[in-house]
Amino acid sequence: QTVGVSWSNFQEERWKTDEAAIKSALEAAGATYISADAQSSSSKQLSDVESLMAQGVDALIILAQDTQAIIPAVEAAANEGVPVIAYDRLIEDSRAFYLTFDNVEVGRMQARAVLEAAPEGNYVMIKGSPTDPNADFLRGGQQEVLQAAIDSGAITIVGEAYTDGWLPANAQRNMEQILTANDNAVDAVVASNDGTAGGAVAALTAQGLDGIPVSGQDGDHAALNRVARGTQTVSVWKDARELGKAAGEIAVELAADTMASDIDGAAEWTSPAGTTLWAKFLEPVPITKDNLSTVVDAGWIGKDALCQGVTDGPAPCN
Amino acid sequence: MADRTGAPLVEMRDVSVSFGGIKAVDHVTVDLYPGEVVGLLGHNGAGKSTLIKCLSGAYRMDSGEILIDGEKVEINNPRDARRYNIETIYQTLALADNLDAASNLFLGRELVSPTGLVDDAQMEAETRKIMGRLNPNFRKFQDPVKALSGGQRQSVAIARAVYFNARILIMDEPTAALGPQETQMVAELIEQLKAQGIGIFLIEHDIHNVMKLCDRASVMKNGQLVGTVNVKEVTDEDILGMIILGKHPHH
Amino acid sequence: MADRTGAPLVEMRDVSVSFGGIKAVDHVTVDLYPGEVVGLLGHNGAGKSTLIKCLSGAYRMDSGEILIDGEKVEINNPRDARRYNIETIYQTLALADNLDAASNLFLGRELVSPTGLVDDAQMEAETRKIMGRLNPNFRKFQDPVKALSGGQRQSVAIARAVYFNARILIMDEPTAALGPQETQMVAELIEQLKAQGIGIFLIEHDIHNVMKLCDRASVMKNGQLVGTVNVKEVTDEDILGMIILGKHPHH
Amino acid sequence: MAEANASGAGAGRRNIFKTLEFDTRLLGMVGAFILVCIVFNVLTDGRFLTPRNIFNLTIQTVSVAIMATGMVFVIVTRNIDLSVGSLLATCSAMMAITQTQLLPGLGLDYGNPVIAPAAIVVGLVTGGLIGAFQGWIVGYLAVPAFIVSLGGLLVWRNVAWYLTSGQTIGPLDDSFQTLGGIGGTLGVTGSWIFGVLATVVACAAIAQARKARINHEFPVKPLWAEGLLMALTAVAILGFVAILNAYEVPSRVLRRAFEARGETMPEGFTAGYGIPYSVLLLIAVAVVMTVVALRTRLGRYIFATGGNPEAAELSGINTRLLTVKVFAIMGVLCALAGMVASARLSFHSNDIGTLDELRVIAAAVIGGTALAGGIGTIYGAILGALIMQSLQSGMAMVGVDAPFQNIVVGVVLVLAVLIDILYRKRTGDA
Amino acid sequence: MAEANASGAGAGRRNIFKTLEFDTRLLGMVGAFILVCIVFNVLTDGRFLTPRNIFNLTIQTVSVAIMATGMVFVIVTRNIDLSVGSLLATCSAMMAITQTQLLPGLGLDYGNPVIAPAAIVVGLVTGGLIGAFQGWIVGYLAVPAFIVSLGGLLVWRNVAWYLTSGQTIGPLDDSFQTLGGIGGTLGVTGSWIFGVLATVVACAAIAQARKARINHEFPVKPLWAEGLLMALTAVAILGFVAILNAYEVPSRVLRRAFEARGETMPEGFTAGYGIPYSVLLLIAVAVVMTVVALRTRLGRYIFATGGNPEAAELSGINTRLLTVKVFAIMGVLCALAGMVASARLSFHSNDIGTLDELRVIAAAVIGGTALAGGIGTIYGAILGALIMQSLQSGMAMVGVDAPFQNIVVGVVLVLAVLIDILYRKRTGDA
Ligand SMILES: Nc1ncnc2c1ncn2[C@@H]1O[C@H](COP(=O)(O)OP(=O)(O)OP(=O)(O)O)[C@@H](O)[C@H]1O
Ligand SMILES: Nc1ncnc2c1ncn2[C@@H]1O[C@H](COP(=O)(O)OP(=O)(O)OP(=O)(O)O)[C@@H](O)[C@H]1O
Ligand SMILES: O[C@@H]1[C@@H](O)[C@H](O)OC[C@H]1O
Ligand SMILES: [Mg+2]
Ligand SMILES: [Mg+2]
Repeated sequence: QTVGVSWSNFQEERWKTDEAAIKSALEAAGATYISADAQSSSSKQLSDVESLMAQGVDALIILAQDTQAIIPAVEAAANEGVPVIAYDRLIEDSRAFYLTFDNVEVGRMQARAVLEAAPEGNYVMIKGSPTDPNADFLRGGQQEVLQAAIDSGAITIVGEAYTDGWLPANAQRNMEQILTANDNAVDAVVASNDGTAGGAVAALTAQGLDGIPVSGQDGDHAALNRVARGTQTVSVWKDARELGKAAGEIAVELAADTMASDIDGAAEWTSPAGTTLWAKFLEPVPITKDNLSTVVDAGWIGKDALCQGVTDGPAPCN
Repeated sequence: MADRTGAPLVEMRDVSVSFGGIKAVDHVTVDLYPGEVVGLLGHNGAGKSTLIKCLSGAYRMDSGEILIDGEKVEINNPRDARRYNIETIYQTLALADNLDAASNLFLGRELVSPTGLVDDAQMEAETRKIMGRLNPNFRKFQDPVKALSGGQRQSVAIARAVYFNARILIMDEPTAALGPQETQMVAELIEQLKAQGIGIFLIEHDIHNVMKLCDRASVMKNGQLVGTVNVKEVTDEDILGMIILGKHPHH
Repeated sequence: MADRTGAPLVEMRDVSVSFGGIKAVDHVTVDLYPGEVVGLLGHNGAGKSTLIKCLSGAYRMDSGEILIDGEKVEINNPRDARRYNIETIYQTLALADNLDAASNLFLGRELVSPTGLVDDAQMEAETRKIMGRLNPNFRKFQDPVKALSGGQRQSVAIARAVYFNARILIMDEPTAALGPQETQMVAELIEQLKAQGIGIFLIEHDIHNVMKLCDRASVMKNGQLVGTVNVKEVTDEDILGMIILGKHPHH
Repeated sequence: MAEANASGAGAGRRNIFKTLEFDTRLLGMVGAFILVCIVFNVLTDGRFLTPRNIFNLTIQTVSVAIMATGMVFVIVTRNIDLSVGSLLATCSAMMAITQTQLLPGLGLDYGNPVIAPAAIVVGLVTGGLIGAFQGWIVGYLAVPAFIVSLGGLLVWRNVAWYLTSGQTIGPLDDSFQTLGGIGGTLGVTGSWIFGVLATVVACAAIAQARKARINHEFPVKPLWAEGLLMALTAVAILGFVAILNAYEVPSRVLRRAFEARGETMPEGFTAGYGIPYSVLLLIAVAVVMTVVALRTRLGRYIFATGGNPEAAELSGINTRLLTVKVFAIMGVLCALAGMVASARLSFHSNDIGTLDELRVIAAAVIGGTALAGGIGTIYGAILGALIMQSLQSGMAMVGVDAPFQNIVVGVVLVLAVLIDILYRKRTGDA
Repeated sequence: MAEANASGAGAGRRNIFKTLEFDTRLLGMVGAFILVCIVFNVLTDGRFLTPRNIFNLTIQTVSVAIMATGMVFVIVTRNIDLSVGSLLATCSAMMAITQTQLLPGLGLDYGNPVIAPAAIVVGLVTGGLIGAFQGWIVGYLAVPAFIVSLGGLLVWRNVAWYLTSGQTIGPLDDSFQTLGGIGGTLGVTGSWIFGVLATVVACAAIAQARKARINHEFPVKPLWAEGLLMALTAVAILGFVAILNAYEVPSRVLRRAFEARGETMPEGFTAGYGIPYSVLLLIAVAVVMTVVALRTRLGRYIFATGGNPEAAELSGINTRLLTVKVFAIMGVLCALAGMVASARLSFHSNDIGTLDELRVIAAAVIGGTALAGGIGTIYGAILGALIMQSLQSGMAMVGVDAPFQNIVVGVVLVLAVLIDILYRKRTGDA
């Protein structure tokens, strides 16, 4: 059996981990792994899928660049009877099997952790790339959690900016300008991933504001190190190895003509846009200074890397 | 030789051009009658090329006016000049290096077939004809003109100016790069064109050629007009004196 | 005039160059003695510029050899040529349009101050000196050479070639764009350089100038050498016959 | 006559390619392309050169190739257009909005046959106007094209974003979608008819050119050479048709089509795809642009302006207006490319066309367009696009690691141009 | 002498700027910059022109500005370098790995003073070698720079990715981080000393130049003009120092610094930042590059080659080797820029430098570098970078949405160049 994986890009640190997990799951099942990288282009992704199918794959795992523009690829796969797994990001097509961490939930977790650390004050929202639909899902989840506090006047959003291309350098500049515009009167930063959080923390450090609550996601090693140092509050960890492993296993099952409904943990789910598809959700884990050991125990990061430059930090860095 | 009784074919009156504060042409007036060759002479940098470029539409005058057949005209770009049947051989030749001789010759005035498409075969045939009259050794009809020798390029530029029925021809050092035979052929060509009633401004450094080809000569120095003389009425030395010393011969 | 008893200063033996199958220079042999001016003549496209570019390092020969002071040398690029004190005035002038006259004159051989930095003031001073000898009307020392007239540019190119103590000077139509006075000054310069024992290859179309300036003349036609004659021993017509008809005068 | 003889007599060097008067450049590129194909075919155990993959390759190439033909004109006139990817996005957004929001808002329902043509017209007008506007700034205001189009790259990408509020728009109109590739093809019979017609036209053109030269008493190629040329042309065209026809529609799709008509599919029924409409469009663009380049005044002026802008102006060419026209053509082609790209995706997504500017420029340059201006061919640009696409698809197929793919594409890009340079140096071609 | 008088007598037009021999280009750009600043200052209720924001702006500009100075040379020689952003990433990755993995692996512990210099040397060597290699392909193999550097754009970005396996590497060494901007500054006293020294050197240079002209009996400016020029220079330098000194270190940061030393901060204690090391680096780069451009043979050859490559070659300049040198310089500058950029972020992320190629080229071109070659200034490129950065930061401050920011940047880019063109046309400057 051959399983094809179409990646949207490898820009963020996490995807290499996802890939390794999928690979080893497939290896374990005796299946072959082939892949393609769309480099953040939905058009190229369509070509990639065509090419994967031309190589005769038995199942497809797709990390969609665009939830809708990928539909022709699903269509083509369906024409040939090849099952499709929508990996991490939604595909608005009922023929796909959706396997993900819930991005809205990630947003909620980010906001929750920050709100807990700073129940009132001035908030800055560092959003993701304006061209990534996940950016708005995340922002939506964050808003849900913060809404009550905003309404009560406990917190005020004093600055909000998209981060072009999710680039840390852009996040850093935006943060600097927001700080300048508000004379440093900022009490918390809800950043949408670890890269942008890194940029924001660099800007905060320059003003001696490092230590105020900052969120992130992905469990990037540098971000976990920041959590250990106390300059980042939370990195919502989507254990990519779990997701990858599940994807590999499910792909093999679907390729062997197992019905989607028979997949362990699968349930019918309706997207906000109204598409009903079979889905399986994994739980993201918010990593804060209180549960840092989790990532070490899980083998996600070595203790040395996690604790580099940290003395007397939270466990396990003490 | 030429009949100078009617209105001049061209009159450039009181023309001035300056580049960043320096006057390249300073209140110069020249005229030209049909069937006449007027030589424009002067030291290097005297302003000859700049003056005629106002007539050919390459530069705009800062002040002054141009009259054609006695009527004031506006020449703001090379297209305007073509409308008055003014053709120019530029000192820099102004060829598109990447195109062949025929395409350069017909540039801006391509021959088209009834379908409206450019007729390359026809243009090449015409080019072979006229080049035969100008430069018998010329063979390179298929190559881009950048592969031509200096004199071959000049021949192409000359051919372009004379092919279309000009009334006014401006030649800026047309034989500078030409060999003796080719120079002789251009001289003959000038005589023919004169006979057809065409007026020619000829910029030329070789005093022998000036004496042989021109009816009148206008001499410039440092942007100003030294004077205009009837070539028949003066000697080589008179003209050289005008060019070098800037002094008008007194009769 | 020149002493032709010893080894020639330069000998180009059996040189051939072709461009995409067409022979621009076809087994040509020419030589040059110290203190001598050898004219290279021929119709447009005869191959004169191509021939001398092999000596100046701009082109490589397909076959043939070059001897300097009787010894075989390899000239693969302009730097090699400079090493043998060969200086060239190219027909296309080869100036960097965006630099001023002084920078062009010293290009590749800038004067530097003790700190190792380029000494612009010194170079400008030197440029003013030499241009005074070549073109008394020249004033434009601060402007990039693209703002110069055709003749002014040519003066700069000439100045560059003669400033550095050349032993062998190649001049490809050096006076083509020059006015009568400037041409006269270049003629005088050539006489001076000859007297200093410099050997000069002069490409020139004006037969008068050839008769006046050259000791010998080598004539080319369609890439081949028609022959080399002692200018003293032939007439204008003989040479024109060689150029146009390609026939050697019989004595 | 004389010089043709001279060079003919010159040497035994004059080989069969010379006699056929093939462009050595073309040969080099075709050679490179074939090399790429063969290497990938070996690496993929013969999967690369299947009809199916060749079909995929052609439709994947169309969008970039269409724009690359326009980029040739832009670069030949010594300009550059960095905005094409963004402009494509704006045109695509306009077409998507027109068909899913504006027209339905005017009461034209989903499926109405007017929708697709109307949307396309809106897209073409948008592309043409924006292109002309950028050309006007370059031509009349003398701002360098690099700057104008870099500005355009930023502006139009984000205008597209605003037009759609950053949303993916779709699904697009059904008949519009047929322009995207596999969803709309000529079928086997149609493709054969097209192939035969194209062959006839091509051979007639060769014959006609020969007649014209004979009329003017210019030297002509030997008759056998002309014959061989015609034969090669025919083989190329018909071979291409045969390959596309050999790619069969999956039986599920056929069965569904029968079911939709209320019939059942006969046992063993098969059908080939044939030439996709989008490829037909590319062929049409290629032919028109080639004719413009070689046989119209506009084309002549484009090359003259690229060769020497001052000389062109002094020859009475309105080089400013010419610049406007060139950029307007580029804009219209961006709209066509956007049409194909969005039809293929069946949606307008706001990242559509991202980085296409680099692909398009690379295609033109690999195809022999000189960045210094004055030199370039339409077929070269299309071949360049095809080579780039083959490389990318091939590597995706071989399963080369993602970042490593880019490294290979980067290296091969340089190598392709280098080999071409060396090749032409050897053949003495400029 | 003669022509100076002639033009002097010519007209009352000869205004004070002419007498001062100011570059009108410089004036136009400074004007544009001031305009941008004033507009944002109004929009942000005076926050844009605070010492703090000016400080921010300068450090945000450094990385792009450093590369832009090198891009001037590249473009002047009629080349282009699209690989700078990727090259920056590779250099940054090398430096990051050296300091966090290689050296610690060799037993040099975190905090060891050798780490930062060693890492920087590794980065500079990497940049220089890669640059030289690309230059060699351009110069000796004659592959167009556009293609070589487009290849480089793909290759080096992904080499960087491989080096770090796509990981974000950090935090970087503490002393390395001081090169990033706010983390390492000269302090008030140091900055004043620097300012005074710089003023003295600048005035001495002006006086020296005047002496040289007098020695050669060339015309000189009136004495009062020279005096005024010196005064303006002094005001500019010292004013800049004063502004950076006026930005006070937040008391939190000070308090923490005292605490780290085991002391307590005296009540009311304040300290200004002064000139950041990264800005000093930029100043050093600017001075060195300007001297190279104007006063060395290398610089002269760069401009000559840009003006007429054949003429330069015929003048005995080894234009191939020159190309290698120019790209090697560009590579070294990319390494310096990578050093500043990663030090500023305090970590290396694998998307560092993305799209910098466009910013860098835009800065050079806005700064008056002609894409046709032969023309360009170092100060122009730096001003260009500053203008672009002001725009982006200003809008981020005003809270303009990211897509709209890009639109504004695109429009202003074109407008800036347009205004400059019109301005120079009016003043009759070429
Ligand atoms: N770079 C080139 N590529 C192809 N052909 C060339 C090239 N340079 C010169 N030729 C051809 O070689 C032949 C000789 O040219 P060359 O320039 O040497 O002539 P020339 O004797 O100097 O003529 P002129 O008196 O016009 O300067 C000509 O037919 C010319 O077209
Ligand atoms: N584009 C330009 N920019 C600035 N100055 C120029 C420009 N063109 C010409 N000049 C200057 O104007 C003056 C007149 O130049 P012009 O070319 O008219 O001289 P010319 O009489 O044709 O000389 P030549 O015999 O050398 O061709 C010269 O001093 C020249 O340097
Ligand atoms: O994990 C994040 C992913 O969800 C988003 O789409 O892209 C950025 C990543 O950090
Ligand atoms: Mg002139
Ligand atoms: Mg010549």
